[in-house]
Amino acid sequence: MNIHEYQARALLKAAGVPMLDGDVASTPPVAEAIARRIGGKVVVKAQVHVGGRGKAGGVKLAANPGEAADAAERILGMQIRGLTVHKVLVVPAADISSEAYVGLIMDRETQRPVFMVSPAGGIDIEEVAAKTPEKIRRLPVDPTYGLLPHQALALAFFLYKDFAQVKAAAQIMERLYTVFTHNGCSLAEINPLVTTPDGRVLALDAKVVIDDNELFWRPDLEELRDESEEPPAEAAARRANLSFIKLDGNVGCVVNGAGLAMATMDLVKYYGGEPANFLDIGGSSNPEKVVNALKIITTDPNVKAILFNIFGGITRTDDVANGIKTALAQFPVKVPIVVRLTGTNEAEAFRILQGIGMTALSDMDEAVQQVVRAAKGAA
Amino acid sequence: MNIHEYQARALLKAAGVPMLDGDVASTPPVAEAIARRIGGKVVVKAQVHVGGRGKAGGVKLAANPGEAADAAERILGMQIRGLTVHKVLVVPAADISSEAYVGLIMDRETQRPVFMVSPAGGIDIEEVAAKTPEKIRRLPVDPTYGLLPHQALALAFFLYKDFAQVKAAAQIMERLYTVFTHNGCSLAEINPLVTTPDGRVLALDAKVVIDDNELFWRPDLEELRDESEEPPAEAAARRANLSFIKLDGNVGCVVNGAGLAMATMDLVKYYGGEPANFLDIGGSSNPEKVVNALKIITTDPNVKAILFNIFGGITRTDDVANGIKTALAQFPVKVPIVVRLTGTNEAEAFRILQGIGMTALSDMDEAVQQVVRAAKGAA
Amino acid sequence: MSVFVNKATRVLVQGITGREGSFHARQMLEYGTQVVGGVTPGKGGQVFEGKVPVFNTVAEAVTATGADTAVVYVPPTAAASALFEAADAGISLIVCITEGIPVQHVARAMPYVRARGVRLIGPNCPGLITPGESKVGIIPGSICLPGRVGLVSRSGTLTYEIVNHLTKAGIGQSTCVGIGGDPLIGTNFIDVLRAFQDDPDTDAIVMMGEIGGTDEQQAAEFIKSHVTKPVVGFIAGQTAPKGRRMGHAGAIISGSSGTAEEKLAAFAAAGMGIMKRPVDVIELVRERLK
Amino acid sequence: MSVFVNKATRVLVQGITGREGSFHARQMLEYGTQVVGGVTPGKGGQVFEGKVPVFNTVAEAVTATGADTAVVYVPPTAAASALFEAADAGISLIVCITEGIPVQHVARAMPYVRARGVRLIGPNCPGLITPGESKVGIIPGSICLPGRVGLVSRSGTLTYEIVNHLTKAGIGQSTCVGIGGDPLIGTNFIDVLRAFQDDPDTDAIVMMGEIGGTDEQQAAEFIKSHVTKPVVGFIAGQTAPKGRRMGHAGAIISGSSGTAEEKLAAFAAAGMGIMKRPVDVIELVRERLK
Repeated sequence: MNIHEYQARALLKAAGVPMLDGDVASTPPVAEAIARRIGGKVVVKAQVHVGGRGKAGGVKLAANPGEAADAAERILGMQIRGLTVHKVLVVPAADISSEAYVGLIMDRETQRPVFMVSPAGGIDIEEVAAKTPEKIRRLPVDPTYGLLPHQALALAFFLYKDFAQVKAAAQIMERLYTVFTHNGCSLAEINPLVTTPDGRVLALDAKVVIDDNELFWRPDLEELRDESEEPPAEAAARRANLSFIKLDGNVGCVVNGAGLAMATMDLVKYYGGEPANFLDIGGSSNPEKVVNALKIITTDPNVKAILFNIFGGITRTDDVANGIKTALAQFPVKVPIVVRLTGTNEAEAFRILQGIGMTALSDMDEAVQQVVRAAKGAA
Repeated sequence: MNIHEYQARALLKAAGVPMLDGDVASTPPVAEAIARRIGGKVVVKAQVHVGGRGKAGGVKLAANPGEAADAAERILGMQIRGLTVHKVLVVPAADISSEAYVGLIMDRETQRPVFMVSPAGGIDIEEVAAKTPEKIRRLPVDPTYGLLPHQALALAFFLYKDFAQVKAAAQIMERLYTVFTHNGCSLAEINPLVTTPDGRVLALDAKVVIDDNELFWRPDLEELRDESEEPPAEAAARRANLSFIKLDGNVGCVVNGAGLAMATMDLVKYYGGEPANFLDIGGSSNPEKVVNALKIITTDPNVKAILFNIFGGITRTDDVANGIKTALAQFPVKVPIVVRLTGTNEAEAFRILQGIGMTALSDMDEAVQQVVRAAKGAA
Repeated sequence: MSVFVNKATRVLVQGITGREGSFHARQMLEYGTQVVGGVTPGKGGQVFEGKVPVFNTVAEAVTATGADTAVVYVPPTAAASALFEAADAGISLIVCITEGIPVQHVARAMPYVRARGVRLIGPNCPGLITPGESKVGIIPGSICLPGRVGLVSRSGTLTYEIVNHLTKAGIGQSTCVGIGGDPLIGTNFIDVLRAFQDDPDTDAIVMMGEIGGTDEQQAAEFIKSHVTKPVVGFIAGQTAPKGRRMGHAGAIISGSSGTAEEKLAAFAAAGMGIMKRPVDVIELVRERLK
Repeated sequence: MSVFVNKATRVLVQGITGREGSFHARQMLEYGTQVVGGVTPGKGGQVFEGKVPVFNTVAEAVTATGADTAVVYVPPTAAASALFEAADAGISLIVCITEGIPVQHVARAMPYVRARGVRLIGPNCPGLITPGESKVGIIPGSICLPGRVGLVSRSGTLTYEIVNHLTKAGIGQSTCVGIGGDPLIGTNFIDVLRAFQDDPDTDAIVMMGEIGGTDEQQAAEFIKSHVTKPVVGFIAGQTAPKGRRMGHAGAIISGSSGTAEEKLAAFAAAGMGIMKRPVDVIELVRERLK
């Protein structure tokens, strides 16, 4: 789960990471008040879950509170990569001597949290990694011991020469590690970590991504979710415990299992169609999930035909058939539905569908070809 | 460092270990007030750093507040194994269904914290270990992982059958482990851990010993020290950074190094004397330490002769000689002093001592024999 | 023969009295798996389905039953702890079906499990099956056929789809292993490929990957240098957008890394047969078994 | 020859710019120890005594100097961290002189150090010396004499007392090892006894124990079954009262365990020569070297 910069800042601040003052505003007057409290020049930054805010005009410098209000006025409501800006962060325009990068990610290969630090901060770290890999130092952390003091110090020595700054940076890394572990993060980064002319080391911008699996038992983290950042259909799917991602095609897909769902989308494409979504109803299906899945898919006006692809293992195909039956009784579905079912209780499933005048296929290729034809015919 | 039961209870309570209500009193009226607040029967318990309080009459049952005041009256001021009781703990007289033992010690052999639990609680665990070892379960805990949930559960299943009690006991063990690690303990035990007729699991009595090495950087723990529990000479020595233990003999010993200090005491005994103390002035001696050492030893009226045994390595023997000179100029020492010096700067040391009319020996056996004779002659 | 499990495998079910655990324990029993015991703290002494003893702890269960394998169906909140417990009790193979364990919990359990020489399959995996011998997990036994093709996959139902094609075409399987869809897993493609390469009764290997990470690329490198048996591969997620998690926590294209294209290129470079559609598995395997 | 250190040993001093570290680094240099570098974070680039380079981290120092041994003089608050750092940097022998490290900190560092195959001597020990070759720690070089008697001891000045007797009697030492007076130590009697037993240039062994714990009893068992060379032993603390820590954190009689009597009984049962007084070492060793 992505969270906003201002929320990430709050997590870091709570862990004792030194950062510039700053606050979040939803209206220009509030932004103006924050700028007045801070005094001097400020930066007004759009709070959206996408990169490239600066290039999109979502980050503006303001010389005084009035300018801050103007900047907020222009940024709030702006669309950045399809997302509407509802909040801005107002922070002092720091006088900066150097910019470094400090990031911590859960690394698949080492199966450990890995620190990445670079004295070349403020820019995209992937670019630094690609062009000047010698400017990045990586350190896998053994989670049973945590970040050890000498490790933090060695990373900090890679960033700074001045020992006071080295010690400050080492402490910031230890605290960033605490943020990472205490909040079940899959990523926690400070970019840039800056030094000021008077020698202080501060976090200027922060980014935190929380492992979705952590949210089950951490309602406090779940509260950081900003649903306005999600397409409404995805938010509805999430609440219904469905894994759903909207795409641009016209073939709606309802599948059990993430791998099979992806393979189904790929097969739609293979046979000349375009999938409208990824949707995994999960392992232990119940009719209710199927109803919700159909509701969500049919809200997409692009969808011209819907494919069910169910391989019954734990999933009982009769549950799915019943779900389809229930859904169709509850609301009209105006596009053709192609159903492929095989496995557990398939005979019963076929019977249920026949009862409502539908037929089902048992071959995946045949079903995909049929739904692609249906979508094309409708389009 | 030993702490009192009421202090140990506070540490456990802060970590969430369930225990009976209770409070500490220094006077009978306060004990009475606590008993009144608790209501019903209470137990009044002497707070001293020695075992065997019950047998010594330091634990009394009181049926009502008045009896609690009487009990406190009798216990306060009592001497238990040479220690005066200054405080009593007043706790409800629990209605007990069973008594178990749960202890956690830093084990030298496994080099880990080791849990010891037994359903035979309330009595001396060493006795249980000796007589019915099958009633004790031991578990070394890997400090890098801490006490794992399944380990706590397995220990708790050894104590109880009822699953609610098992879960409660497992949680208590996890919290006891937290107390142990957060406070640098070398021992933390609950004895007894009781069950009540209504099924609750509670810690009735607690004991905590804190690793002396932890105290350097934990002033909050140092504050738990009760100096009234130490002989005044030992408290003075501790404040002077000397390692000192008073014994019953008449030969005072000032030595550098704990091993050599013990060996010196042993040699005093070997040659027919009785050491009056263990005293280690430590590695990097300075004259001030020698002055303090002499001050402390000469406060013991039993001391009839004093032996210095210094093997100069890091310790400069001239520092020690200067310390003796300074001390003798500051206060009179009325008993004979025998000095054995060898090693770093010994020529200079001999010269300093000659300057104040003293001679020094370089052989340990000779020095010990001489001081034993001196002590006998004086006695 | 087979890899990892066979008819001698003695299985313990952690969470046997739960909804998932009891359902699948029954399925495993029906399939003929030697389910020798179950564990649910507080339910020790019960007997499951009239024949499987239930214990309070894994240690007790191992002592009483001689189990060597544990299959974990406990909820995600207790699953990491179940891994620690099984590893402590001397189990040699842990199959963790549970989905939704926080990745940092897995990261902490992993070195503990490894240090005790235990193989972990999963988490968030369908388990494995040696057709006709032993099913440990949730792969439907009915779609499998004993034979000489080894399967390894990051997904569940997609595996069933492909196994089903093979079985219908009369091509049996030595063992089917679902390694799981999480970013951190105990047994990866290479571990299973090595086992199949060393298994005298596996003649060809089918490998089903998906977007996210670099496991498939590394597997392809391994195949190039260490696997002499024919390997056929599939990658799910060619139409997946970047930066979105496709159901599985591990199925996500981060930046330019983990795309289907780079994985398929690695497969091609390793000389593997590449399935464009699941059904292609039949012809590709058949050609290579000739 | 010798055990653990010799003239080829390349020593790094952790805490070289501190009061203790600088004093003993000079002493080691004077003795002829190859002190190849020092470490003090923030002081990298300085040169100690005009010849020893100082580094910010142990890793840098090891890379630059090829050091294989680290001797730790940093304050107790930083000492556990120094152990982690040295172990991480590929040092193979760590000698920790620092006194006063909380035992739980040592307990956490110990498995980390072990897992990296590193030998730790100490903490709270005087270090070790191979007379005429290398002194790593604080044992005064002036009282030692090259020779063929190995010494191992839990204490500092008591060791000097006994070494001094041997040297004055013309009996030289192969290596003198101070294992430290703390309850948790990295190298125990048995480790050193095994090394002396295996060292072709050690003919007899002197072992100095004290009250507290069971290390001496276990060492005696080991001697009985594995040591063929003569061993002479001493136990300090025969007059110590129960339950009081005699200076060393490890020197404490708990309950009925760890007394001098039980240790001496174990020595006798192992056929060891027993010193009643330190000076007895001369006769006991001389007899056994005949």
